[in-house]
Amino acid sequence: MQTRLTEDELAVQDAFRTFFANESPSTVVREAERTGGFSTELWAGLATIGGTGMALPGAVGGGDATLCDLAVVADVYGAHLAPVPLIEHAVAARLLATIGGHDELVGELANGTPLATIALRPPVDGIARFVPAGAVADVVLAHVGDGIVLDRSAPSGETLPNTGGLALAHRRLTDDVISVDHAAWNHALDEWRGLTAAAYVGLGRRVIEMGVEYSRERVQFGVPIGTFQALQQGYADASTRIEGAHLLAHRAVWALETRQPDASRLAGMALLFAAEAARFATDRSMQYHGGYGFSEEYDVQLYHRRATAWILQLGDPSLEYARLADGEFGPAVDGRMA
Amino acid sequence: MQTRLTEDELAVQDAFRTFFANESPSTVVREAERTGGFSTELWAGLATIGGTGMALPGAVGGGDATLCDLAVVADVYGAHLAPVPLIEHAVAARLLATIGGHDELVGELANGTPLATIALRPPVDGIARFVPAGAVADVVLAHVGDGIVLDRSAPSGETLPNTGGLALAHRRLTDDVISVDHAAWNHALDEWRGLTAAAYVGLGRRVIEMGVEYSRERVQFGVPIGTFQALQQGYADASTRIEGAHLLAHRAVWALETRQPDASRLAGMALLFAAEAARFATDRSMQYHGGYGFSEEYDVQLYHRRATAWILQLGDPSLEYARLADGEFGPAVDGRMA
Amino acid sequence: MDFSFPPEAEAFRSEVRDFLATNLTEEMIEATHDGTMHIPALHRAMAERGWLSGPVPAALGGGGRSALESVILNEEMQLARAPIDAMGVTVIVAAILLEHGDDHLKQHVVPRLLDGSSLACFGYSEPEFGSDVAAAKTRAERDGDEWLINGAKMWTTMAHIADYVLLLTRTDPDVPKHKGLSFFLVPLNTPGIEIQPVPTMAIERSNATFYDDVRLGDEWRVGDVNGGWSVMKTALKYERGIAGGQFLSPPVIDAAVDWAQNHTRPDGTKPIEDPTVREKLIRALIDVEVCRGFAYHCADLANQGVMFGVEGSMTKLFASESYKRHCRDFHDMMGAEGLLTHESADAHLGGRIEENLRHSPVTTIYGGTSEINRNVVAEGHLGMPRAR
Amino acid sequence: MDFSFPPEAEAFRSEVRDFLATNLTEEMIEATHDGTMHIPALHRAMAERGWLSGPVPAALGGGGRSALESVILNEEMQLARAPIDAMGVTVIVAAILLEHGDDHLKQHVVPRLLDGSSLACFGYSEPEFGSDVAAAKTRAERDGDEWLINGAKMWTTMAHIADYVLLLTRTDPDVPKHKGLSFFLVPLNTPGIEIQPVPTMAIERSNATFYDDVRLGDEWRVGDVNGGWSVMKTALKYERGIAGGQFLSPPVIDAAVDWAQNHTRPDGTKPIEDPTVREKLIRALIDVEVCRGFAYHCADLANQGVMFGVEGSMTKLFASESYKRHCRDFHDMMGAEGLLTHESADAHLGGRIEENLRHSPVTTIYGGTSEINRNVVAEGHLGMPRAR
Repeated sequence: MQTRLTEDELAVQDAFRTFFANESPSTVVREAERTGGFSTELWAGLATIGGTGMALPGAVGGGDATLCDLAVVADVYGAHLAPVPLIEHAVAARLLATIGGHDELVGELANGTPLATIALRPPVDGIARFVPAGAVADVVLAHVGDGIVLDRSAPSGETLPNTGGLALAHRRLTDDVISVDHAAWNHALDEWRGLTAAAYVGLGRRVIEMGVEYSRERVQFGVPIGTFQALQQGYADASTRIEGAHLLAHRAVWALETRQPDASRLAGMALLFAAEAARFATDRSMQYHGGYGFSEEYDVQLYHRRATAWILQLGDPSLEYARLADGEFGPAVDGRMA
Repeated sequence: MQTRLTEDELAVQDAFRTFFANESPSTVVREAERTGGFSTELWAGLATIGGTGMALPGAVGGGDATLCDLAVVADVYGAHLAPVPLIEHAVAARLLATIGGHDELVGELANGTPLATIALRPPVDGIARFVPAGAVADVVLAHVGDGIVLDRSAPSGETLPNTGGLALAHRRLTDDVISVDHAAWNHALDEWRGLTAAAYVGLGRRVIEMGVEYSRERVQFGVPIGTFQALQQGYADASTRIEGAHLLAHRAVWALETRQPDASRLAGMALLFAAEAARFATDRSMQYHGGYGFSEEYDVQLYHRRATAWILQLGDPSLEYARLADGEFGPAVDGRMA
Repeated sequence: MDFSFPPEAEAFRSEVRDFLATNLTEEMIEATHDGTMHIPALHRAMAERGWLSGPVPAALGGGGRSALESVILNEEMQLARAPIDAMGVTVIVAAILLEHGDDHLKQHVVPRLLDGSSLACFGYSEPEFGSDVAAAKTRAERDGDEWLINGAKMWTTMAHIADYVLLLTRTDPDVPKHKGLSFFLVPLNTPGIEIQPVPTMAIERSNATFYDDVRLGDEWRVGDVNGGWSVMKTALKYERGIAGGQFLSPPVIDAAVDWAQNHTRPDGTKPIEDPTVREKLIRALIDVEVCRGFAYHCADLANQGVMFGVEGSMTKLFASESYKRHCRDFHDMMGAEGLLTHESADAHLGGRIEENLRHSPVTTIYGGTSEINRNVVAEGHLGMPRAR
Repeated sequence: MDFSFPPEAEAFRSEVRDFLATNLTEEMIEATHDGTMHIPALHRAMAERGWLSGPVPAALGGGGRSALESVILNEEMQLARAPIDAMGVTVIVAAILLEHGDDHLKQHVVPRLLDGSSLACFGYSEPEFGSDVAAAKTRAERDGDEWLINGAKMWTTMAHIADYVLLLTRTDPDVPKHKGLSFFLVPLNTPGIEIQPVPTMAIERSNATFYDDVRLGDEWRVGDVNGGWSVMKTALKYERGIAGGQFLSPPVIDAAVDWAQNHTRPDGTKPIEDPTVREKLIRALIDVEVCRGFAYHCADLANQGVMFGVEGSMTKLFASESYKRHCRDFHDMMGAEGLLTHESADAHLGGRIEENLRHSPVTTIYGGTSEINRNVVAEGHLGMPRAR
């Protein structure tokens, strides 16, 4: 049992904190949003420091890092809203490595080019809708009834205008199945859930931090607003939820890594809880920023919109609760409910 | 439009405030709880001042008061947690008056003896479960598939031990239908909803008032706890919801009285909203009372338990939302849901 | 109690509905996506019918129409998705000028505001003072017969299309903050004024306005010198009650019902069949009825000449907090499809829910934050001491 | 990160499960309905296995077993619905006596606490001081070699069955409040002590205790004279972390699932088929996993000798607030049937959910209110200034 980060994980955190702090300030996030939700330079930089292949097998050119290491990076990535598909690319490449038989491609993915992603929702009539990084991904993995498909058609570069400024696009996909390992697909989706939960924790912590900093400087009624108990209680609640989300997200990722029997359950739970915690945190931070939080100029709105958007890429959260309920209690009787 | 009480209503309020303040202090509420949830003396007193028959037709010996007047009384009654079935008796008697043909009985009911009630849920296998005042009511009206039944079997006097200290009992009922006026039954249930909503408002206002009084006297950390912003914000939220509930409850009752087309909808909404508001208020007041609120000695726990219990007599509130949804959107398609 | 509307109010509601059906087009609403929440043609058409002067007290020279009619007008406009900001500002500024202004303002400005040919905006908040409006430090100093104004205002929404700003200034820095304030109505074409856009996370743009040696005659002063706070109270009285947005949610709920009834989920069912969706919709509709109750109550109090500061705060607090919740619930319900903004042709109903989702956070902030309104309720309604 | 339990901890969990399966009976749980949340036979059986001394640091002469085992013991007991209060108090008081007491206490009292033959209770709060514990005014004055104690304590739960009360007293009224406090371990059979029951809205009874010229030798003092606050910190350290109730909800959720799967609604369906019920159950199960994460985290910190005041506050805050919500949700789900109390033979699972519903409000109050814990998080974790 080691609930805090290990020395190695702290070193990883440190390295990526420096990287994202330097390479993904909010100016970069804003610029990426104006140009479709993706920063080519940031992606190239990430590849250079090994961020695109860190959790891939060393045998194919990856960094052999653990999924837990990746979660540490996802947290930092979330804190900086980095406009690159770090999680989707990693999950897609790891899935491909698991499936096997694509070592060359996996090796290329480790270096960040081509760029890969996964379609979170099954394609309908050959089209996967709202694919994360779909506007820029060269490789899309998706799950159809028969198994996993691998699509290498060129991305359009056209982003769907969306709440979170993400590089979402619909993608027409091939129907060539490369694997029938449905469990591997489900595991990949759970990795996405666990890592996204970690990213939400980073986002939530940062947005509280920004709010607390602002509350020290902003004076109203002759005192810093940080001295108001109403505001303190709100931030304390938000922070408690975020730290709870942190422990759950990391436990879920650890469980995925070590293939615990409750790994999938924990990953689903972690995503729902972390998303809600982070959205609560962005709501509080925006509220306590007053009008400024609402202005484009302040960063808190960037966090607010992404906190909203990330989980919705997967669909209505209510259906995620329903999915977990099916796992917990079995599907409802008589086929009355899906 | 007169959203505030009229002069007449204020006079009614005043009279009943004096009555309940004198006759239903919390000692009476506690004593009634020890003896099954009903106070014979209070009921007799209520009959004496005309409270048991006020909203019945003058022609049969009632007071010809409006349903709005009755809501004003229900509010005061709720504020004092009066351990008598004022609402159920009034609704049952009014229903009987509407049905017609029972003038003599209605006249007796106007004087409070016998005591009547309604079964909020349809009997199953001849037994109505959790009948309000079922432990003491001499007359029970209920709704079976065929219509309305009137039961005059003797009450057992045995109360089901329950959260709210209410005189609940299961009742075996006759199956003699006295009326097939289903609409009248539904209207009666809506009257119960609207009046109970009004009672919840009284309860909620009083429990906030108690809490605010306590917060003036209770000193912690060298200052009255009422000066803490966290506590103020909680009471302000509670009070806002209660005042909103008040306006909705009274609008619903007015709509029932004047037979507005949206009367039933508003009554259902008012009950759900007022119950939730009052439960929020009791929760806040108990929290801000600290440990004392939890002790039997303080009155706030009496309010907390009744706020919980009143609406549950009708069943899971979630089913009330579902009922309103059926009215609003029609039942779900394909008979997939009830 | 009596919640019926008098026949003339019901007639007025029909009139408003007919008017909006004829005069408010989807194209007009569409045009507000440039960030300016104002439809000039609609505003002038309303003025023509006397609806801008209507709510202004007759004693002040306004239409003196019932506050019930104001709330009806508000309600119907919001249900029809017409912006109400310009109407609100116009009524409030006109009432203030009539109550506190001198003849110059009453004769030259008010008629043009009320006939829709001029527009005003508010200049209360400053970069450093939001909730703490009374701490304003924009200076107005006497310079001979004139006033010299220097400072900056924030959240001067509509300043870029308005003719006047109702400016809160400090005329005496040496007395307690509430006692050294004065109001001016400042023509926005006066030399020395600069207007900078303040874009927001939602569609609407606001403005920051800067005042650099702006010279003004005393005829532009509103109310007594250092009597600004009593003018402010008049403004707040109007703002938190009848002029506010109590009907923020209905357009969102309409859109949500439309989605729930027409969208097909992956499992072939429709959201409207899902009890979790049904309960959220009913909860939202209940909240709307609560807002309605508050709105009518405030109007009734206004009609009877009763101050409704506390009730206005409750209304604003409840309406905005519940609206924020509704936006989130129904935006979530749409899943990824809800993420599409108005710029996408595929967005459901022009991205209405998404647009409201982004707009909603500011509603619990502007015109008095929820925290401030709760303080008002705690102190004003519950008689609690000033919070520590 | 690593969330695995070492093999010895897993083995300990099995041992605890087996122990509870054998030693904890429904009759024992039933007997707690007299209001005393203590099962003497179970307590002694635990002592026999060394589980009371286990969590006490080895450096102090305790079992020095891993904090992970403490949290496992806590978890398994709560899952099995065994009261944990006496265990918690025993461990805390023993640790305090070993850390701060003199030889008399260490040799004569601690062994009897740890072998289960004696029981202690806390005497911190007073009628006038709840959250503001440090304001205690129960006086302890020197009288020759002895101390003379006068005052009253509130919420001395278990005092009526305990042998000792760990009493917070004021020994110097003339210095700032935190600096004039001292602790004593007071035998409850000392002349001058009166114990009055304090019944509550839930099953459990608490007590008020009154001290009238209670004479005590100096050997009963715990820690330095006027050094009471540092003793208090030791107590709080234990109380909000491993000793607390982080697993309040599971028994309620178990009961809710049982009801949802077995009850038939009027329309013939079962609650478990209803998506609103399913979502509430999953939300509750998620909250439990969050509590689990907090509990393991605090234990891990404790194992590493790291103070976890903030983490303890977060744990307590989240566990109790979510528990209150779960009780309400599932009590509601049962409708009228849920109203039946334990006294009714028809009550579902002995009225378990109803009983928890009535118990739950106190959990956000005792051992540090939610408001106080939020202050701790704001100041201690977020570095915010002391609230105004």
